[in-house]
Amino acid sequence: MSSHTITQTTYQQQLADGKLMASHCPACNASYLPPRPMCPQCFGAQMEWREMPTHGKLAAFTVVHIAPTAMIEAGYGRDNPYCSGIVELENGLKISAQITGVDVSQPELIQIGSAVQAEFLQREAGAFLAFEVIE
Amino acid sequence: MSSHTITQTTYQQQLADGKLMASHCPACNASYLPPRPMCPQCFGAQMEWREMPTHGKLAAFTVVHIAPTAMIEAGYGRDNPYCSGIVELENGLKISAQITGVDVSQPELIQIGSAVQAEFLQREAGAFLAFEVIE
Amino acid sequence: MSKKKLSRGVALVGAGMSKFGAFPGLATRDLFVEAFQEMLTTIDKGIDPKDIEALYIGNYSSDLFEHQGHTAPIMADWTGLAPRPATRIEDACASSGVALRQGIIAIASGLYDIVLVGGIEKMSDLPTAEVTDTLATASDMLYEIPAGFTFPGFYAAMGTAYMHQYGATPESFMHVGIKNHNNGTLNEKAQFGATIRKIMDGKIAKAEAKGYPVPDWADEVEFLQDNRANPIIAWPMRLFDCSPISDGAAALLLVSEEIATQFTDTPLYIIGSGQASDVALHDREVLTSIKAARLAGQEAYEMAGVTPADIQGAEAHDCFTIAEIIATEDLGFFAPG
Amino acid sequence: MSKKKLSRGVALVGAGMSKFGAFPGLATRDLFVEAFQEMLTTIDKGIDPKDIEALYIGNYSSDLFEHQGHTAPIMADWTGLAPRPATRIEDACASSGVALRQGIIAIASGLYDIVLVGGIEKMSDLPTAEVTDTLATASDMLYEIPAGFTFPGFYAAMGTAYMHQYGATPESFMHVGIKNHNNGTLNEKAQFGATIRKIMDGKIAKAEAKGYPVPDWADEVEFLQDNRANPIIAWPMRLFDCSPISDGAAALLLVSEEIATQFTDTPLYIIGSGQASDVALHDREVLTSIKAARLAGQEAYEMAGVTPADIQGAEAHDCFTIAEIIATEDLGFFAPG
Ligand SMILES: [Zn+2]
Ligand SMILES: [Zn+2]
Repeated sequence: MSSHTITQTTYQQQLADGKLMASHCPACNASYLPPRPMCPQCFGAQMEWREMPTHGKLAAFTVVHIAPTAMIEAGYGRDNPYCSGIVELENGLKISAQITGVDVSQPELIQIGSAVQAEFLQREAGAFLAFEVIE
Repeated sequence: MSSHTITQTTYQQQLADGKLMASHCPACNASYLPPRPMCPQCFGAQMEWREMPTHGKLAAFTVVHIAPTAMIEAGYGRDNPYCSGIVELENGLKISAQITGVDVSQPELIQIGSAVQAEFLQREAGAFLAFEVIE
Repeated sequence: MSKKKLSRGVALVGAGMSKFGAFPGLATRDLFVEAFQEMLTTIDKGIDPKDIEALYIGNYSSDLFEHQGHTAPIMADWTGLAPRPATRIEDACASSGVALRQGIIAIASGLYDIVLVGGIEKMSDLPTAEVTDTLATASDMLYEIPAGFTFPGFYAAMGTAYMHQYGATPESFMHVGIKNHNNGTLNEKAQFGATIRKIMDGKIAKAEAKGYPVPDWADEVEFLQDNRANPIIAWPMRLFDCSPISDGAAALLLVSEEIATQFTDTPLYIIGSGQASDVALHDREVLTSIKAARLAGQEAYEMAGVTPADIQGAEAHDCFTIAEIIATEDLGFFAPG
Repeated sequence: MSKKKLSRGVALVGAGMSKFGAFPGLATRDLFVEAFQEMLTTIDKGIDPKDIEALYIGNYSSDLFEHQGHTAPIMADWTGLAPRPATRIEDACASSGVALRQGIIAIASGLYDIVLVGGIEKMSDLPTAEVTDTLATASDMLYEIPAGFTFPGFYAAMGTAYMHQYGATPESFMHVGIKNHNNGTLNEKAQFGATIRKIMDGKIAKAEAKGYPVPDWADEVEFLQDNRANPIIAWPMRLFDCSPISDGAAALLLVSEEIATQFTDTPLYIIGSGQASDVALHDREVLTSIKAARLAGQEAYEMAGVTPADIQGAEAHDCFTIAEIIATEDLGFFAPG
């Protein structure tokens, strides 16, 4: 049936190439991020890749002190907390990502609505999507 | 409610002391191995510990070549297979255990019904119940 | 969708619970036996447990917490109920709630008249980082976890969105924790069983006894604002905003309406039930409300023919303080904000 | 126990399946979408997927295989069905079979008319030792695993008991594998799709092409007796006695009897279903038969009003060759032995 062209594996490779890609249903003219192989509106599976804008604004965030193993291995944790958040892109799609360019010691100063710009973090474990607060 | 006197933790300590202990329901005069905190016949929770006989016979077995991580850590595996089996004690209760005293390179010669005797293997990971084929 | 209706009525006639806490040396099955035994004592006219026809067991992750899968048949065996059909339901934090719903559905289907519903979790054997990892498996490992989110982190993010939208502060959340710890003192099975005030006074007394500098917290809120007394887990969620790592079990007995009075003169009839699922947080239209909770509440209210105003008592999910705030709004007890 | 009966009839009107195999780079959700898409094409008169009211997803251990829990809502989301209620059923190898049963029960209860049932597993991402560990969590971690048992090991032990009791030999089991690989060639979605003879001839051809010593297997049995061609996993179970490590998904559409002909003129009515649980192998009275299978079969036969002699086709669980032999006996198709 499906040829499995829209997968997380491919998405991940695209992140490594510095591209944030969504899947797009030509029938509905709707894009989906994270990319999904089937359109939830028309149930069609003829999805195409489409590059996303790299600018957006911060919609929600947290500063994580008690970190999961993967982030501890990346150098974070109780003594080096980090910010994760949800970004709304210029086209309205939202995505989870690490948030950089903020003072994690003063979380009360981090502003929802701040302008952000995509960056692609290259770690030993692979490429990770992040957004930097730019204002 | 329950005072949790019959647990695997205690059973395990008893194995380390070289004792195979079951739980016994005084109301039904029935013993259960592995030990269980509640009698499945009368649903009572007044169970007592009772020491089991150390002799029995082999009821079923296998020689494991593709081992789980814990047994690989104990030195077993494809190049050093081991025998696991089910032993029926003299009182009719059955229990899973490693089986020693057999030639794992000739599994077709291992006999169901063979007489076995309990031994208590002390490994880095703790005490383990085993039975040695003695005839 | 038309109004949903069950083919026949279902009643709750027994309930038991283990103590909740961190119990090294006890396995899930031990806690479930404790809950089951207590449940048996709560059935006014008694029951022969052999009459129980099936088990539905809610459990989130015995796989990762205890490295034990195939969990339901072990619970059946340990409560003397094997070879009854035993089904495990996994729906993250909602596992046991959904198990209750499946028990109701199973009786309504006509297949069974007497069903045991269990809820079990044994979390405390793992170190904190691995518990954090395990809880995170309830989110999307492919698209959410790479962002660094933890389970407290998701609710914390809903918290910042809520603060932004409604002007709430971290202190707003602290008051929920203070209230819930007060409630906990009324339940002898609660993990802490102490008010925040008592925990605070205990720390002051300990500092005095040991000759350490005595903290000068004016009240509970100042205590909860102190990073050392109440460390940040995922800002704005601090330690006392988060439900603890707990071991515990619960057991309920459901029977068909026709036979309910054989067990008690005062059965609790199930008049409504609802269930819905939701998507990853970033895919939700609003971040300050949980659509699945709104829909499930609505389904239950419609089935029961009641409105939120008719409800006199509710146990809402309060894994985090912000979760309770949002849940009580989604269930219609309070307006958003 | 009186004869069990469902409050209303249920019919199967659609079925789809992904290809089965080892698919690096694909996640469970990708395979389930593949199965779901095919299922939609099998409904003769079509369906608007938005009419599906609930999902029951059978899955054994996405927790350990993919480090992903809370699996059912992801399947709902990825098939466009969120916020429909999505429930994951875990019952080890029987997870998807039990999910089917819960789907039947849910429609019989009157709560839903149209239910999607899924079966999903993605095993191939882990190395073999960790797959072995994960499968072993279906047994008792406290009392069976310390004995060194693996999942193939349990069935192998039933195999030695069976050999002892009935005089079977390892070769008896090999003939089951030969038959099943023959059957596999008839299914384009099968993982191997090759007879044992073809696999054997392929190895001979490869040896010839490379100039290696050419094996002198006289027939398939000699091939299967060769430790190098067919290594022992847990004696007497060898590689070709064991089901492979597979990724795959299946999707079924169940509807209430009343509306079945809206979807097809030839619905398959569900006339019987059974479920039972069993205890640890060492606690079973006999080691050459599975009581849960006997009881579940009996329940299904009684509900349907048929006997084993009426059955013309069956898909029995054949995780291991000995498992199929025992299952066909427990279901009454053959006398023990
Ligand atoms: Zn579309
Ligand atoms: Zn008793």
